[in-house]
Amino acid sequence: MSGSNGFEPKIVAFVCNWCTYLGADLAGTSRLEYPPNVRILRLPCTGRIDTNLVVKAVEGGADAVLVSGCHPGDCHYNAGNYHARRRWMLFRELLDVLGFDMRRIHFTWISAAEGRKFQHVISEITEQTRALGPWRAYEAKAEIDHRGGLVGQAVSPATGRAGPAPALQAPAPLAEQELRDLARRLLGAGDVKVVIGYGAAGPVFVTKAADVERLVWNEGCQANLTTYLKRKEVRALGKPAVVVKGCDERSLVVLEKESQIRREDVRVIGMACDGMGQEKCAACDTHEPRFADERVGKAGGQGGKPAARYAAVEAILAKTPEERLAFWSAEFDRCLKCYACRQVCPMCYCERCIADKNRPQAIDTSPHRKGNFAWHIARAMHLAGRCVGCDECTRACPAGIDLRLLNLTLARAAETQFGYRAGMDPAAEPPIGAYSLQDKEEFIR
Amino acid sequence: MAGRMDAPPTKVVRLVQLGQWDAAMRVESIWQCVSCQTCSARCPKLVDCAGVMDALRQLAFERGAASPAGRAVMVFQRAFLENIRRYGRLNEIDLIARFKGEVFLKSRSLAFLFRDAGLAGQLHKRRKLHLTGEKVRDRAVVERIFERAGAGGAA
Amino acid sequence: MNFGYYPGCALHGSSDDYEQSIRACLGALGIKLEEIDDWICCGATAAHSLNHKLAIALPARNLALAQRQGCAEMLAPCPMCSGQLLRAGQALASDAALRSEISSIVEAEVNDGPRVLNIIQVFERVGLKALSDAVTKPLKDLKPACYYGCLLVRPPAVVGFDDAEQPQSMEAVVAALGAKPVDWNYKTECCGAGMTMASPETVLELSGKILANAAAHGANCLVAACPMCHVNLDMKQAAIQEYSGARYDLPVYYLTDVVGMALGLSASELGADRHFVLAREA
Amino acid sequence: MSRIGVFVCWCGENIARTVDVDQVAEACGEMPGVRCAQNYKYMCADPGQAMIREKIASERLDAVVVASCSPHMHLKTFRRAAAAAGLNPYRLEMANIREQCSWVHHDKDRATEKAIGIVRTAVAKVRYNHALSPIRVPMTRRAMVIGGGVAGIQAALDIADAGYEVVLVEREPSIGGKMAGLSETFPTLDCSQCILTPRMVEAGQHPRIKLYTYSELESVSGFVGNFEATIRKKTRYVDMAKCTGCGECQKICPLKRNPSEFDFGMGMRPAIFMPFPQAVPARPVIDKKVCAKIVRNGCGLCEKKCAPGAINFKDQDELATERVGAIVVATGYKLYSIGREQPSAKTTGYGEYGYGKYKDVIDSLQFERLISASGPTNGELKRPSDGKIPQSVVFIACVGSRDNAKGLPYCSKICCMYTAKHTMLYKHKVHSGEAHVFYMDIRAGGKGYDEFVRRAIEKDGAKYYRGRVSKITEENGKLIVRGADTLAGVPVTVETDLVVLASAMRPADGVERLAQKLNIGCDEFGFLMESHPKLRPVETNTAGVYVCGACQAPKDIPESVAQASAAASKVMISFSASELTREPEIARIDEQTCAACFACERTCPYHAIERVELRARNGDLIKRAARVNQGLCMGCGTCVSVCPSKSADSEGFTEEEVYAMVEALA
Repeated sequence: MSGSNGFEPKIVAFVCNWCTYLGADLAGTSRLEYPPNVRILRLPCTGRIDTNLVVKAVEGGADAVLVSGCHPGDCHYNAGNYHARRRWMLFRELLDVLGFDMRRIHFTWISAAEGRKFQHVISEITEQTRALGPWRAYEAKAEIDHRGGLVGQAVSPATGRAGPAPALQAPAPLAEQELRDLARRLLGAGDVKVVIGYGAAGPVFVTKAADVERLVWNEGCQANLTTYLKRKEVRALGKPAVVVKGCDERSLVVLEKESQIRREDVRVIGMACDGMGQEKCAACDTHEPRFADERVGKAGGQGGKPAARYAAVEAILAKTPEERLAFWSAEFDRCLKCYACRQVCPMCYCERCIADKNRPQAIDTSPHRKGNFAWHIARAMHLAGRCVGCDECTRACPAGIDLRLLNLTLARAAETQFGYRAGMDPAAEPPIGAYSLQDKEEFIR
Repeated sequence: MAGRMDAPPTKVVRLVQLGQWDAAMRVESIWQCVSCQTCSARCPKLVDCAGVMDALRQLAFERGAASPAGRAVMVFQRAFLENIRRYGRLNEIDLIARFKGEVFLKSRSLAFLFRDAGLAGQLHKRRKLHLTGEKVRDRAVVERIFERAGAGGAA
Repeated sequence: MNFGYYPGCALHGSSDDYEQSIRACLGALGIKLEEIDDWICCGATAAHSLNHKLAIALPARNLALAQRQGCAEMLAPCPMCSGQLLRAGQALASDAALRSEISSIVEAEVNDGPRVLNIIQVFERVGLKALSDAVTKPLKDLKPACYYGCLLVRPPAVVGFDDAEQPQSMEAVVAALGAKPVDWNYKTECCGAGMTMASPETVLELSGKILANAAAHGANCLVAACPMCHVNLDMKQAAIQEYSGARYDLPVYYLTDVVGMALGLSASELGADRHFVLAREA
Repeated sequence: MSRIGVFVCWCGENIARTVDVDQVAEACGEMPGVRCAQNYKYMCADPGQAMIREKIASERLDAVVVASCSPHMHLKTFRRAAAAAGLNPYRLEMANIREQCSWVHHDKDRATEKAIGIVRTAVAKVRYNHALSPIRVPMTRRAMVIGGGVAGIQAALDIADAGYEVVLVEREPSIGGKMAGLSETFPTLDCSQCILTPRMVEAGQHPRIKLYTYSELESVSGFVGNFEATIRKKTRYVDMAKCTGCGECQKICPLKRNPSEFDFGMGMRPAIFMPFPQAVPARPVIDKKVCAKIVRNGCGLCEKKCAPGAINFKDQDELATERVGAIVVATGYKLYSIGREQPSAKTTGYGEYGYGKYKDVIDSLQFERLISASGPTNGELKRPSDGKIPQSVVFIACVGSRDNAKGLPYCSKICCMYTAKHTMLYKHKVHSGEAHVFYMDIRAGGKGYDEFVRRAIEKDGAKYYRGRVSKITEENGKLIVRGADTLAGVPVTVETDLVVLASAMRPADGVERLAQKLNIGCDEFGFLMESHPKLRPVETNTAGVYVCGACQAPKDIPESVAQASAAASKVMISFSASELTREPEIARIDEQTCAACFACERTCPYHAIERVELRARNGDLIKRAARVNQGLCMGCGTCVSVCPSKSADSEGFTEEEVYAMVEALA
């Protein structure tokens, strides 16, 4: 039954123990024949089937992957499949942007009674994959990137983009003075022990009222300083005040939701901001801080164009999957696994990152293409519904990898699929950890 | 109202459910419905019966399936709209004249023609008979609205 | 207090006694009505049954005119008109595409038009306490049957006013005037309305039942808020009596008539002397 | 290095026909960590199992893979065999080479190749399998039943009769619930009180049932086997111990005209009252909203009259705590309140029926009281307005049920039956009377049910009209009911003396709050959610909490009682040992690496994640972390997927085991 070239695809099926595994058993007891190309891995529930596993299977040379579980409403564990469905919705959009061949990633609901459906699904996937040929996901030629620059070309550290940064409007000098006065007052009164702010060259941690002149407010204040709140050294200084822009402030909302900070333990100094000339500023709709304890300045009021928020994602989606994969291969080939992206991210606060876990090693740590894909997929998925788009990872990346685009992909997915934008509404339910019976599942057979 | 009807609203809705449009349009009830909305307000299954009646009337008239009584209703409605198209507001005398005239031409019923005529005097006595009727200033725009809504040249 | 004012054809036609009553009554309460300039007919049932788009366009034009005139709340005393206006307003509010299409049809931008009020809601805006304080001639002897008819309360999803089955708002107004509204059963039954021309017997029968029930419950008059109901119950009362053989001789007042009378206005000021059935003693 | 034994089964010809078992065993022998690989005709038969046991001993195997059928078939069998030989049973895995290989393929080479692959993944996994032992959770063998209606009484008695203590909590002053107020019950027409009262007394006097009446659940903490419930005993103003239930206080109380809750306003009661004569406990309660002593420090006659001195106006709410191992919720139903605020609609619903306006338009429970021998009229049917015996009664079904416009979309299930019963009871009392019923459909599924309805129609002559009533008006002391007879296609007008509305069934007030306290779900209408509609109909998603009766869905007495006994038996199963033994294949969290983001807490379908604070010996907070409650976790592993650092892991399917399997595919 093998194809003309003798190619026999390898299909990996991750199935839940209670529905699809039993469906496969039923196919057996009913003697429903299907091609022997599939390897079935039994897990308790689709809720347990982590997206990392799918990546691992592809790394291992699977030509197609199937994930299958109980129909909605039938989950042995009530809701595991709903949670899984949500993750798949996000995961698929990410893989699509990465240029993975979506014809090789399948999702189905197969019940314990659907032995025949199991037979059909496996037969079809095998035939289809045989026709597609071997999956060479990691063998794409790294090619010219979609921005028109050459592979490896240095990019502007200010924008994470090739070419000159957009012209800037200098922030009002008055605001800088106001900020210093405020810091002086807070430190003087002993309300806070340290003010985390922008200095002439990088962040400053001002602990004495006399040092407030070190604080600056100018067009270079791009960093998201909330990331320092997680640092042990900074915590040791005592109660902090942190200088944030309206965009940075969103990370505080997320951190509080994830019980990493208690709002009352942090004094938030919100700076009105008309943009720092970064790419994200073009679509900014948070020029004014919304939750800050103290506010400084007033934004000029030229609102960003939210319509343009995900323009970069739409641009890459206009390319073919092959072009996308080639682009990302070029991007990730530059990755050094220095983890600067992780270090600078306010949302990466795990005590032990999954990348540092070695039993098992879910993510290959050596900087080759497979490991790099695995790392960036895992990082993006971990930020799904959490990333506030500060773009610090992109700014920090010494290799100029367009990490922003990955984050945007999942931010766009969260907004279009679940109407959720991280850090915008403290009362909103994050998409991961929740589910809705109305979640779209047109991609699930 | 249902008491006067040849088929109760349930039957009309049933015919529509079954797709028996022709039968539904032939039902006299649709012309007896006074659009009081009571059925729509009380239906436990959220069926807008009054809306169904409306739609059937329109359909029946368009397809020429309306009964004589039905035609009278529709002739009146059209006369009404024609009236609005012309003047922008209702001109009662013109409306009654048109309606009665048109029905008379078809039915040749003098009784119909002169029924209610006695009221005219009564109305006049109460300064309620307005022989000149109002017009809006911008009648052209009304004409254009009718045109664009696909009701030009009167409905 | 100011309201936009959409009289509608009836109030500028055979029911101009209603307009006279409204203007006199609300004038006495110090309410100014700003008539919508060059308003057009709402299309009533005719547009509704013949052309759906027209049924939205005609009221939409008026909403747009009102909006242009800058009024936030607009009185449309005729329930037929207010129903059409409300229906169109809701259709437009929920459908942006329709809004832009209709805007170009009616040659005027329609956005959030004014809030459309019926006459009872105007009295509610005045406040029942304020109304009762303004009374100079309490209507102690008046035992009205408050008649809502169909379109004041139906369909509930469109008008969103009072309880569609057991409304009480009109009773509250007349009680504030010192009158004693009777509890009766036909307050939301249909009078035959649109069948005046096409099927007069229907009107005689339906309106006859209303009059009979009001009389049986001890009412000495009816209070209505709809020009069409008024025509059927008042102008046709003689014909109804002839048809059914019963005698009622119940005067049928507009709500503004009774409010006006309690405020001290005379029947002729209110136009109530132009009704067909007149109160037996002055 | 592992010492794994692989045992390949022929399953007679079932496997061996398509899979070359010798070749498989040979290949397995080469796999890393495999100490021995054997094949045999029937591994599951005694000699096969003996072979496994023997090899575990002789080869000192530390893990076993049996390559045979589906684990759903024989995993337990083989794990028992391994345990018998002293191997931890969780160190045994199965490779399914029958259902998922030999039975579905015919090409022997490829099937053999696939079988080897399947065994390879199992071998890879089993190397990492943890030795586990069952989790034991101490079980407090004592139950709490919330709600003392017929379902709650049944559940409480069943559990108590089995020898366990039961705490029965009832919100009203007496147990008995709705059933205590019914007249006679369908389809047998036996008297409701006659069958229920003995059960109430039994519950009241049972040595193992502790009654909390006029009490409500305040809060619950803990988990299956170890709940701690706080119960609020509402102020009764009567000392239950001193009171003898003589009833003198009720006689002397001057404020006698208060609408009786038990009679749904059809009768009156004094300010100090027992809801009905057969109340259990037979102790009165004072209505603090009307009592003159409490409202304005007047009267006090009952206090003076009470010989044992049981009246205590200084009485206050008390809180009691009870430790229980299982909870049964049986909070029952209430009727859709016609003409009053409704859950969703803006209108008040059914104003056209004049309920609340016309005294002679009543709901079905009011009718039950009017026609009950123990009711306010002593069973003589007198209509509320003027006490006349109605010569005609109209019954309207589906008032609020199956009404998407202003009621509830579901069928209340019991109305068709009790309406038929009402017509019968009415006809039996008023022989010359006319019973009219307006209905949408007749739903009479059940033993003897349809026969019962037919009897009402054919023998007792109830007139049934299929159609809705559109409006009810009152004329000269008569109710004019206008409706439709859709079968005849004509409008119908009935002049009648009394109208009875079969109002929809809704869950009792406060059920959402109760559900929150117990961590169980309810549907959009407030009915409590069972764990599985077919297979776990009385369990909830919180282990140790069970539901029965009309709080779960509209149902009649037989069904409620059956479900109550089912819930009781589930409780008794969990009480059958002093410890609850649970499968150890559940989640665990490495508290050292946990970053305390609590994504797992949001995701867990069983609310099994707890927040803990890790403290140094001196009490300083070191960190916070998530922890799995072993009593609640069911082992789905959803927490593992959402844990960014994979500090969460699931035993039986650990990350190491699963990745080993995936890697073994390469």
